[in-house]
Amino acid sequence: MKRNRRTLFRKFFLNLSAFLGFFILFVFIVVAIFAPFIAPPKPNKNPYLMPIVTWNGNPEAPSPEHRFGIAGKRDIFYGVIWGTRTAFQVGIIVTFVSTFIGLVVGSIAGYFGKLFDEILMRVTDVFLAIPFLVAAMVFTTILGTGLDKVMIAMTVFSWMYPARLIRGNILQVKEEQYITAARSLGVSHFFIILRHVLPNSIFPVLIQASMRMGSLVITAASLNFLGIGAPQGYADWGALLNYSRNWMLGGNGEALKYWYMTVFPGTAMVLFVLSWNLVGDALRDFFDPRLRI
Amino acid sequence: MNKPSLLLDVKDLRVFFYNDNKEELHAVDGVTFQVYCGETVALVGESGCGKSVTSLALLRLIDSNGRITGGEITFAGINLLHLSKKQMQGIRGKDISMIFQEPSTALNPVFTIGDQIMETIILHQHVNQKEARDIAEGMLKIAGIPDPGKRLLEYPHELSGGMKQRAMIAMALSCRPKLLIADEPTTSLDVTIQAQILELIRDLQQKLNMAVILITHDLGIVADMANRIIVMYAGKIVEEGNRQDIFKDPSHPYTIGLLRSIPRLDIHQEKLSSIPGMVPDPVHFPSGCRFRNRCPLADPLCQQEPSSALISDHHFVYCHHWKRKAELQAESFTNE
Amino acid sequence: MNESVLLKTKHLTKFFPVKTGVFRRTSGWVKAVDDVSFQVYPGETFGIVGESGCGKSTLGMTILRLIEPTSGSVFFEDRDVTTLSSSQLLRFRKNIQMIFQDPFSSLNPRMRVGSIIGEGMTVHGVGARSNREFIVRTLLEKVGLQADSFDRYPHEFSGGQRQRIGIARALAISPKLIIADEAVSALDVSIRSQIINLMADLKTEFQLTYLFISHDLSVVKHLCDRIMVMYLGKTMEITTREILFCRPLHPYTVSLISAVPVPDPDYHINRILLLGDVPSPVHPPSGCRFHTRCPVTRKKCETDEPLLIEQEPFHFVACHYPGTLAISVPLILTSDSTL
Amino acid sequence: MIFYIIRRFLFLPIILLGISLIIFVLFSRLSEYQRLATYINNPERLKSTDLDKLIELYGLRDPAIIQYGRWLKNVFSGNLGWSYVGKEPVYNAILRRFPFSVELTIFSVIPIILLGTWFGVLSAIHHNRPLDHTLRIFSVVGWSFPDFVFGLFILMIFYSSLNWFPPGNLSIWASDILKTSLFRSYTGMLTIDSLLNRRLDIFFDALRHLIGPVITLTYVELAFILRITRSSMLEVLQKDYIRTARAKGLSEKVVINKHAKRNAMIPVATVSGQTVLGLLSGTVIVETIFNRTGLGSFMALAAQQLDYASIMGGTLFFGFILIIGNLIVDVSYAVIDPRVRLE
Repeated sequence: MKRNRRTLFRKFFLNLSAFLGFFILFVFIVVAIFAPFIAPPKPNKNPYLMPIVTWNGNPEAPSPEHRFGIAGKRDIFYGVIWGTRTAFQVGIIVTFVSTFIGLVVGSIAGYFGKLFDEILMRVTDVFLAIPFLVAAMVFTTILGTGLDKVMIAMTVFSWMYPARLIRGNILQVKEEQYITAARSLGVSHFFIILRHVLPNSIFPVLIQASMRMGSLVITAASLNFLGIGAPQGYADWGALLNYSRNWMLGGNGEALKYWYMTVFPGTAMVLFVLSWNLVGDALRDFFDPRLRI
Repeated sequence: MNKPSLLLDVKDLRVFFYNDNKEELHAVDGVTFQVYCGETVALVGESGCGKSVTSLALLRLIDSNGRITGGEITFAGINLLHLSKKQMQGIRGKDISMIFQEPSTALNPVFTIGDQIMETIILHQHVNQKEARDIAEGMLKIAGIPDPGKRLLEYPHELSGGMKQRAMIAMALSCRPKLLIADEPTTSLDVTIQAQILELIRDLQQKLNMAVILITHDLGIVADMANRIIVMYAGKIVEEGNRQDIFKDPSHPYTIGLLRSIPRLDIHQEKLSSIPGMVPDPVHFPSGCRFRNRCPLADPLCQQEPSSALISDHHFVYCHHWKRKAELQAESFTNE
Repeated sequence: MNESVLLKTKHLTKFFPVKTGVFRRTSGWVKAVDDVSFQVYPGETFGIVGESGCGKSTLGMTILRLIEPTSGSVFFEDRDVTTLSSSQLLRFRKNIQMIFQDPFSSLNPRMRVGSIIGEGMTVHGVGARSNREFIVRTLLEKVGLQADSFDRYPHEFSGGQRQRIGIARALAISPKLIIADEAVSALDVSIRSQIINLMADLKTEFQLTYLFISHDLSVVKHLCDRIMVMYLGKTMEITTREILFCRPLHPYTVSLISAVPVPDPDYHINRILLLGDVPSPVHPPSGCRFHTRCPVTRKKCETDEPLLIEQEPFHFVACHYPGTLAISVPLILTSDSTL
Repeated sequence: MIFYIIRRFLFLPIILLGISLIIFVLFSRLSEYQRLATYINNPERLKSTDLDKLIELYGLRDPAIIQYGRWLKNVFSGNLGWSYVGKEPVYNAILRRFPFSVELTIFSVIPIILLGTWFGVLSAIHHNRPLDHTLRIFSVVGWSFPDFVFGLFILMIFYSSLNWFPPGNLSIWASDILKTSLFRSYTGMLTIDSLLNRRLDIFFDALRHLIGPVITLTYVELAFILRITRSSMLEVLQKDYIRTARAKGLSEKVVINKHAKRNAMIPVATVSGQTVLGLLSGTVIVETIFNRTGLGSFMALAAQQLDYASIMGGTLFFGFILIIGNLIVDVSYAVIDPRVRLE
């Protein structure tokens, strides 16, 4: 009886966290799609640049007009809403491109092995040897400001993670007898990779991709937070938090007065990353119950 | 032969497991048998018949997703199911030892052979490091491992499969247990190594005068080693008897089918018999006799659970129709 | 025997490099298959038997060039397989198919049974496209599965049923030779006999030739017409089943036969306990590879390697002193005895 | 194993060369004027009006391969150019700031590994029970926190409202003492130096300033170790040798603490190594938020002010540290696992 309750509890928990993940994600998607209605941009202006709403450099507390307050002369509410679009853009594009590159490199290295493997893996070693954030930072400073530059920089320095993972999985799958069976049937290399190897090794990469989505968004926001990535006034959670940084260093309750500068964009950020992580966990549980991490 | 004393008495043992869908799996369902001092009892059956679960239940080592839900296990007069955890730990490895199928995974890869054997000795015999080392070295020697002093310092992966199993045996027997449970001890070994290991177990059994419960699916090994044989199918005992009873006068249709379906070295078989169908899924064991959906003799009566029928002294069968066994022609089993 | 030969290997050798040291230089070789020659005639079942590490599985894979041989050649119907170009090789594989040991790892878990069996037909263009599904469904029934298995996934089947799927896959492109690598070893006793019988039936029906690789002497004895015994990559003995089990001449074969447990308490054979383990195939013993464990070894065995010699008609033995060791119970092979 | 280590060492220069190549290629996108800073160690010369002459002098218009060779030579002789941000040669700037980052890393890695493995083991033992679920929620939330968000929250609460853990490296009074000749610098790490100088007051002050960043890094990085420990432990607990250990009659405590943990820690050890390396480089954000001096905040500042010489030098240095660190991790892996030890 007690045992039954425990399994029930587990199921519930798993489902609850998965549900929560998908739900938050869904809310963010809705917000991103309807951003122009929730926070209407000024006509004929780039909606991704937060319009300046005041000439006073000091932050302003939430008011009916500016629901989340004002930071750096800009409306926080507007930034949080449009920042959702930025986050999706960065996350999806970088994850997609880097995963694709990683898949190609990792598949070749893993399936053909030998010299291919040795060379490609040494190249990934080199790219992995520079810390991701530092690499992205350096690359962005050299390319110049702009969200596109941030995305290029992050793609160049993050394809190695899926490449390594898919390579490892392929090495495992290669040992399976159905690969030998396919070879003995006379199936060509291309179709063996496509029909037998990839379908059996790709799921962990997809799970990893959903988890990486969160950390990529964090990195992009970190760059913007440091003021390196997107241009001044770009609608991004990291950039919003950048405004709050200096005000947070005031002691004696000074910072607490400006809580809204940190709490609103910070919460959006955490919830966004959390939802991807929960979705990733749920995918893992669903596709590979053995790996219940 | 004067009657040896009773060592282990298992009565109506039940072990249930719970799968992810919360379904109850009756892995072992009402198993009753005895083991006398010094004898070898074989538990025989195909995978999923509950033989390994039974052996683990004897040591109360069922995984956390399973539970012993009923029965009694009386070892040397003590009901093991009533012991505290601590008392049970005192029995494991000392009075009842166990060896496993896969010696390469049953030994801990990060400790030396010596560490692992001495650990048991220090735990149960309360000796110091030095004495334990000497005992361990002696045990390795008895287990037929050359150069035991050196082997003590080696890690499991440095030994061959056969040597690892010898080390396992040395470890299991280091406290001179009264009962050794050998769970498929030679399944992962080559046939020439298997012969060595079986010889070793037989030899040590006599030297130490211990009882052995041999769990195996290989009827050839059973014919060679066992005094008494218990045939299990789908969590229940279907037949129990002395070696000669089981091999010369098998009475349960399953036992008969099993024996006829083995390719044999000593006789010519034009075509093997084979039991139709497959082992039922433990969630959906048939009611009544669990063999009935594969049994050529099955009729509506088999929907009721068969009780044990005594054929001769020590020879039991759990079948409604065992007297009709003559009807079981070779063809009855090959309706492919 | 002047029948035509279906498959012939000549001095087939496969060494795997052992790489050690800083530069991963090849410091030695695992001599998995070492100069093995044999012939398989159409319609027979040829057995290869030996303990783990004797190279029998490598041998099977080398024949199909799933592993490239180091040297030697393989002739299939007088065509040298080892000289085929890679595109020729893909087409050639239609002639020979394999059945594998592990019913769980040998089927792609993400493909439906229909496409698993039909894949070879697509690759080799067997049958009209519209007709293939019908052929697959017929095959499913032939191997004892329901035709509606077509749309199901491998994990819905038990081990024995999966092995039937594997057999159907091999049969789908109507090969002439089937290499069965430990095809029944992973199965339960009652299921094993089903598969053995199925393979025997299919052999007659499709006029197949089998190369049956196994460690289990009892199964080999039941299924095979001629048998080759291997030890550490070398051939020890090749002969017909009747001769091998009645008059084995190689001490290794004798020891192997004597070690097999037989399910009859009244069966007593002089059990020959071999000492020690199989030596490493990287440093196989000099002379006769079996001499370190041979109960009747003599001086000459340590230095001179025995050649595979036809000691009597159809009976090839690689031993300096054939017949020194004999089995005490000649095994009955002809008359059918009841249980 | 010795071959394995040697082999790894032989790959070292190849990878280092690879990194330098990447960096060189990246930086060759800049104009000659911008690159000049990475060659010149003397700020006075950069003020010279005739920059074209300097560019000629350093051959910045030569073919790329020649430039690469010349630049490598420069790098090897320790000449990484002049740092605007640090107002000293880049090489000195890095060496002076690195100990601060190391100090922060050391203080963070201890709670990360201890708590991470402890929680991980607890979670595995209580698999699918409330404690496990609580720890999982705790860790996944921590994992989802960007370090700058959590850092800002910490500042808001523990500095601004409670005034417990102030930002910076030291209080003003303490840094004044540091400037005097009474205080000798041995390692560059404040806590260690203050102990060596027998100044407990400075030690505690330095510690107080460390707590904020340490809490931030710990919570954000903890989840990874916790997850690896948990899954590794769960896997090990399924192993046959655990059953063997129980069948020997060992108590559950010994089974877990000796037989299971020792095996479960093998993957954790590698990951811990990676965490240390990740921390060393991940201090960029935390040091910036907490206003600490260190290599991370130095890099951030350099990037903000487009101080190319500092960025280039810092990146090279990070790459070098990471490679050496990874090598140590790989070698120690071989030491922990006897199966790897005898290859």
